[in-house]
Amino acid sequence: MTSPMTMAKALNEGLRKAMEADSKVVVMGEDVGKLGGVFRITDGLQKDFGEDRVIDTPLAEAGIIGTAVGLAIRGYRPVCEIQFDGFVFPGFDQIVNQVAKFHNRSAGLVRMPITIRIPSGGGIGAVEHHSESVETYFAHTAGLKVVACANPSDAYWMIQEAVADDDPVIFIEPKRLYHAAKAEIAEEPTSLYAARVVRPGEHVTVVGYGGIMPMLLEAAKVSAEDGIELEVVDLRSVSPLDMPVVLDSVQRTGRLVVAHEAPQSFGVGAEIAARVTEAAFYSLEAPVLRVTGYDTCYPPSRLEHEWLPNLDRVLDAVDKVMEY
Amino acid sequence: MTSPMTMAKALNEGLRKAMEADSKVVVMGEDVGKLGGVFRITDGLQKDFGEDRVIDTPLAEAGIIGTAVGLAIRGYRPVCEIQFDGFVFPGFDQIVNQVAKFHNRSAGLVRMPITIRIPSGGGIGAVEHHSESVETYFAHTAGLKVVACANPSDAYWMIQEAVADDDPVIFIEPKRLYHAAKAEIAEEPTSLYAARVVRPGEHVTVVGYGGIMPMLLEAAKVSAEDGIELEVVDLRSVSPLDMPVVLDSVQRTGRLVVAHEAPQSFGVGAEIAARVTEAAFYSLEAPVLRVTGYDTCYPPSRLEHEWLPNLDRVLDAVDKVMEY
Amino acid sequence: MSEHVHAVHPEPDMVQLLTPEGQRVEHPDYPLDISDDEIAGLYRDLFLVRRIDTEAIALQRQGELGLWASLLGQEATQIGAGRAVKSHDMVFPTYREHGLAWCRGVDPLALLGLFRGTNLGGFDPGEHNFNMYTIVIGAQTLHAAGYAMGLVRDGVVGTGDPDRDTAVLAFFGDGASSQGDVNESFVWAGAGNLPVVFVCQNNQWAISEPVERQSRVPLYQRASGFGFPGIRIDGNDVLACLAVTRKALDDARNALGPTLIEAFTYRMNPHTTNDDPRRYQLGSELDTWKLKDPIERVRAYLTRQAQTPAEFFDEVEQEAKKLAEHIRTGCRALPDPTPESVFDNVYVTMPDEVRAQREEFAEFVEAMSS
Amino acid sequence: MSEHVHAVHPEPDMVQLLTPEGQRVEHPDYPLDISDDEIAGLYRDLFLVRRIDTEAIALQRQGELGLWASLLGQEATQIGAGRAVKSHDMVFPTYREHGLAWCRGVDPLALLGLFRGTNLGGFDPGEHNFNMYTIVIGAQTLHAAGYAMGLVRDGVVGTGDPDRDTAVLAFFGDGASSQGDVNESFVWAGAGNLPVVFVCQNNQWAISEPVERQSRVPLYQRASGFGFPGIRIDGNDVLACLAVTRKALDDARNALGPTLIEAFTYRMNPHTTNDDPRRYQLGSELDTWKLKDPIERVRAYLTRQAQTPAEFFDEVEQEAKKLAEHIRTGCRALPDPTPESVFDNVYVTMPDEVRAQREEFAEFVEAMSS
Ligand SMILES: Cc1ncc(C[n+]2csc(CCOP(=O)(O)OP(=O)(O)O)c2C)c(N)n1
Ligand SMILES: Cc1ncc(C[n+]2csc(CCOP(=O)(O)OP(=O)(O)O)c2C)c(N)n1
Ligand SMILES: [Mg+2]
Ligand SMILES: [Mg+2]
Repeated sequence: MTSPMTMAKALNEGLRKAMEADSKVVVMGEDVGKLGGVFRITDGLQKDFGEDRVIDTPLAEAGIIGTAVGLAIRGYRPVCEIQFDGFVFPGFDQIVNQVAKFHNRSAGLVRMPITIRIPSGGGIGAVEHHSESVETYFAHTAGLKVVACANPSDAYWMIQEAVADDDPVIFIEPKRLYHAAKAEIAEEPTSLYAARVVRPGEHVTVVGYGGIMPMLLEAAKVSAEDGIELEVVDLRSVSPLDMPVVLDSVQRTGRLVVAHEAPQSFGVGAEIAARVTEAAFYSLEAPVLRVTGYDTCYPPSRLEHEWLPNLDRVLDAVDKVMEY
Repeated sequence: MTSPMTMAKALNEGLRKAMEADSKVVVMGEDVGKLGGVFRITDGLQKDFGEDRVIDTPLAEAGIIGTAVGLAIRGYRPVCEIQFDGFVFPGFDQIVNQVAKFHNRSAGLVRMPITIRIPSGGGIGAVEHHSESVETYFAHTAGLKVVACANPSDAYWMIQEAVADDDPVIFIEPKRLYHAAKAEIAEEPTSLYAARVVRPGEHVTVVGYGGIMPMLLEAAKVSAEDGIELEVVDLRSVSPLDMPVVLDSVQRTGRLVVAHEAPQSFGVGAEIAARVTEAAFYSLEAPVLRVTGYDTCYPPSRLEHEWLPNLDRVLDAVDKVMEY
Repeated sequence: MSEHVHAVHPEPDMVQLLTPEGQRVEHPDYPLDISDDEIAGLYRDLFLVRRIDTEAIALQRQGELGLWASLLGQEATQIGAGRAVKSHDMVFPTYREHGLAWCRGVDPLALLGLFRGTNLGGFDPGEHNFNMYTIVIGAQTLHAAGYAMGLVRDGVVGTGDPDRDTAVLAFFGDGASSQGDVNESFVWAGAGNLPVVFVCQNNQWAISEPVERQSRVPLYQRASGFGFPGIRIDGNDVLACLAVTRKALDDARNALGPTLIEAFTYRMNPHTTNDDPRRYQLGSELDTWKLKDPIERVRAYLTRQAQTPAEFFDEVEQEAKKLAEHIRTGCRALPDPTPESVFDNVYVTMPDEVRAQREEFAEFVEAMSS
Repeated sequence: MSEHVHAVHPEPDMVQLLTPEGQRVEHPDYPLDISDDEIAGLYRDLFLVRRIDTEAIALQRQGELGLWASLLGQEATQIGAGRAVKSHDMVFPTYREHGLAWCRGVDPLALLGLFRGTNLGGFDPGEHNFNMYTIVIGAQTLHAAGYAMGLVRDGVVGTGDPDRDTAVLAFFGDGASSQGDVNESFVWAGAGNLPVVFVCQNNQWAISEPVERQSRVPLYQRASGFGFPGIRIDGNDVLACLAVTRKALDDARNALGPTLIEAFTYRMNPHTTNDDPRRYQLGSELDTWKLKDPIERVRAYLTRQAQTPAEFFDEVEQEAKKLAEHIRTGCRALPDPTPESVFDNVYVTMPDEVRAQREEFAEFVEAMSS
């Protein structure tokens, strides 16, 4: 890839590549055709691949997922678009009881190579149900894999790898990054389920994924000015978790802060804290601290920037773990 | 209450009391009428309270929860029965997007005093979808409260308190205890959201809830024979968590094992481990260990007893935390 | 790929009482005895809610609102139905029913908070017997069915006492007709003979998807298979909507069960202010529908048939100006929510863990603002 | 409270080609050209699947199965439909379609593992073009619609080549008709003109709930509102089911779209071996339906009209005995799954964390068994 592009464009290009690579790939969802999706991620795909492969479905998420299951049984590789995070729930039963369990139920005879794209998270000033972080529900569900891209290059490669994966993948797209800074696309993909150290640092490990990664890198810059070097890890995959990368970092820093937008309780941060504490008990100088969304409903957009994990809260957590 | 009774009977009596106490309480679900529910928890209620208050609904969980929301708006206090854990998912959207959020959306003007009863968990040799542990999904959802009874007396009192609560409550009923040992009903209820130390012990705190509590108490007995005293805590409420009780115990024992049937990753054990490690970092002699269901689909019933948390695994975890 | 052209067209069986040209026509099943003054009152409603809509769109353009879902073209359906319900009936809207809200006495300003991002609702559903806007497509239809179950249990259906008997009015869109929730609400309403009137505002589009993606037969026909009547009306004819909804509500109150009304209309604006219909909509289709404008025909009737004096229209125009001013100034004056309020009303009784987070949060807001 | 008595009764418009007394009757729309030998073949199917059912129930009583969902009384619907589909068609059952499984060449033993708790499926859906049993009510109807979408995209619909054109057969129950999934599958099938035939086995009960709880009108009528034909057949008449399903499948293969067939039948056994119908069911209702037994009428036809020799019935009886023996011995011989297998096939590529758990698990099983 030569010219830098936005995440929205990178996803669009990635989907195009995935459709070119395998004629069994079909894109389906609400308004993915002529409109190209409300975020234009599927822009132009129906024009180029036709209505049989880029399908404007009736308005029903259970139907979108349930018919994707049927298409998978027939040998297709459906890529479902959920228009906004909060609207995945009508399709939740088909995802949890069918997509996640079908391969196991069939003793491995039937595969569910389904990718479910979910524009996720807040920060775009939207109305209710349009800013939810739903990844934990799926991470707690055996049979599903859950990944989140955080930059255009990953978006481009990860969507292709997700579509090519023979397991069902919940693909979290941080919608607030769709049109954020453009970036070059790497020549080679990084394994879909590998975490990545996006900034090395010796004092505190800060782990996150998705829409908050730019903020975490910003925090590392600011913190460096005070002489505290944060090692920032982009999980990329929420399930499975690439613990070796996280543990290697924590063993060196001895301190860990986990950040995510989803509400704190019973969230991803808890799982990472539990695993790290178990695996690196003696290396930890301080408890794992979490900087997350609060245990409330997502607020009206006028308050979302106070509510969302932000620089101040991350730096405060860093100070706290340093004080131990 | 004089004579000892099973949990099934206690729930039935508790529901009866709740319906007598408030004429706005309606029981609704599949087969809750003449049949009294597939577990007979609502046995006799339609006969005594009539078809208007004990409602055999059409076969659709979204409809059951969605109409309960409408009834709540009209001033009713619906008690919905989900026939088996795995079948709550078609109603998931109405629970997460409506039941949980309505009160907040209305700035407190509309209440959702809805109780959703879910016969939960495994151990009864059932077919697929009939042995799931779904509490974590709801615990991660702001606006919902999640409780689990583990003995007839709690069942009797907790169901009444849940129905009387003005917030929506997910009421987890460990179906494998429905017809387990009978017990006396306490004269007084314990607060619905309070954890309880069901066996004091000085060496290791073991926390659990629901269907595995008898096994944990058994483990404490066995372990005591080896001179290791387990302090067993029945959480009773999964959300909110009664951390003071858990922390008080851990501060004394310095060691904690958390057990639940639900798959381990992103489960309740992770949240407790994260909170305890943060709040009692210096009191912990060992990392918090988890004894849970594995990160797999629920197995065919011939394997469920190997799969479910059991005595050996609990004792093994106890040994491990003691070795630190 | 060519633009989509709608196959489905108004059918002979579509109830119409006022032609696009402003001619009153009679329908055997729906006689409407209405005075010219009352029709003038409907004109006022139609005119004012369109102005509300216009102002809201302007406010969105000026950055005062994050989003707005326009009702342009659908005023007649909403005013007709809104004037057919009684104050003690309960109404369940989607997010586009600003005309219904108007009829329920909800101050237009109370609708803006949701779109401005200062709140998630903004009015008291109980005070107006008007439910909160529902954004999850179709969800409210089950709430309506459940509320109707409550009415039956409260003994306020089929008593014969018009002040007592109560019905429920539930709105949804053509796209929503595909949702499981909506069809389940039909199951409950039909099998339970519930006092609910469903109005499907078929504005021909679900964002970019034409109604044919949802159904190859007219949507009003959906009802019969669930055991209750369905009827299509000219959704741009306020009189037809008034008469047919009134009749359906009477049936509901009299324990004769539910009705599905398909209001055949057209979304004259983008789906929301975020939408770009040029990607999927034929401009020519807008032109044809302009000729069926729901307000023009009433104005034509009033001027030509009812000899309504010019002053009346001036007065309404003046009233609209005032209303617009009220909205413009009021919107900017809408109070921002206090940060801590995020934690209020998540629960009726706030758990300690949430209270603790609230305090931590308050400190940060402190720090950030200082 | 009195026991429930069904209001809905077979209607004149119910297709019947063989009366309960064993009389062949003609239906103008469904001429069935079938030889007595073929009818004898259907008798054999009916008789054998009932025996499979009887044996499974016995095995459950003996503790060899944890549960069994009996098809008693519903044999005709399943055999009629099962013999109407072609081997290259795809079939989506619920959990009660043992007769369909038989027609698809699935060894009855392969059905028992699910009920015995030794596996979750037990046969290869691809090998038999017969989907796994689906326990979540209604879910499979969407899978059927999606599979049908695949057929269209594969170009095996409406080509005119009978060996190529393919259809989908989807079964569900009367209770399932209320689920959002089922109605959404109607939306997809209708709007998409999909090659799928829906068969609603209306056995009058959803566990303890009579069909009137789900609908106050006959279920076959549900289809018209979604834009495709619905028809009710005598579900205890194997010939009617064969003829009507065959016709519907032909239409589907020829790109004429979906059909809903309501098979009006009766669940002659408890819902499952766990159920206690005395709590809700009138014994007398069973007696009336006994007179409409799906097998007796075929036997009557064969003996009275077709002069089928007694030897034939003896042979079938002998075959049934062998089959029963095969099931009895085979069931007990079903291999228990290995503990570690719990971790297999959760994913195609097992994540390290799951592999680690697998090893830990293996150690415990070791320890426990030693
Ligand atoms: C469950 C759900 N899925 C998707 C959306 C996103 N969405 C908002 S409006 C809309 C189209 C609705 O069309 P229709 O029902 O015809 O109502 P209209 O907007 O035309 O009034 C969609 C898909 C949603 N709000 N809820
Ligand atoms: C989504 C869901 N809810 C509830 C159940 C529990 N359940 C199993 S069978 C059944 C009744 C099904 O009735 P029907 O559709 O008529 O099929 P039948 O059993 O009569 O063949 C119910 C409620 C389920 N399996 N799935
Ligand atoms: Mg529309
Ligand atoms: Mg049935």
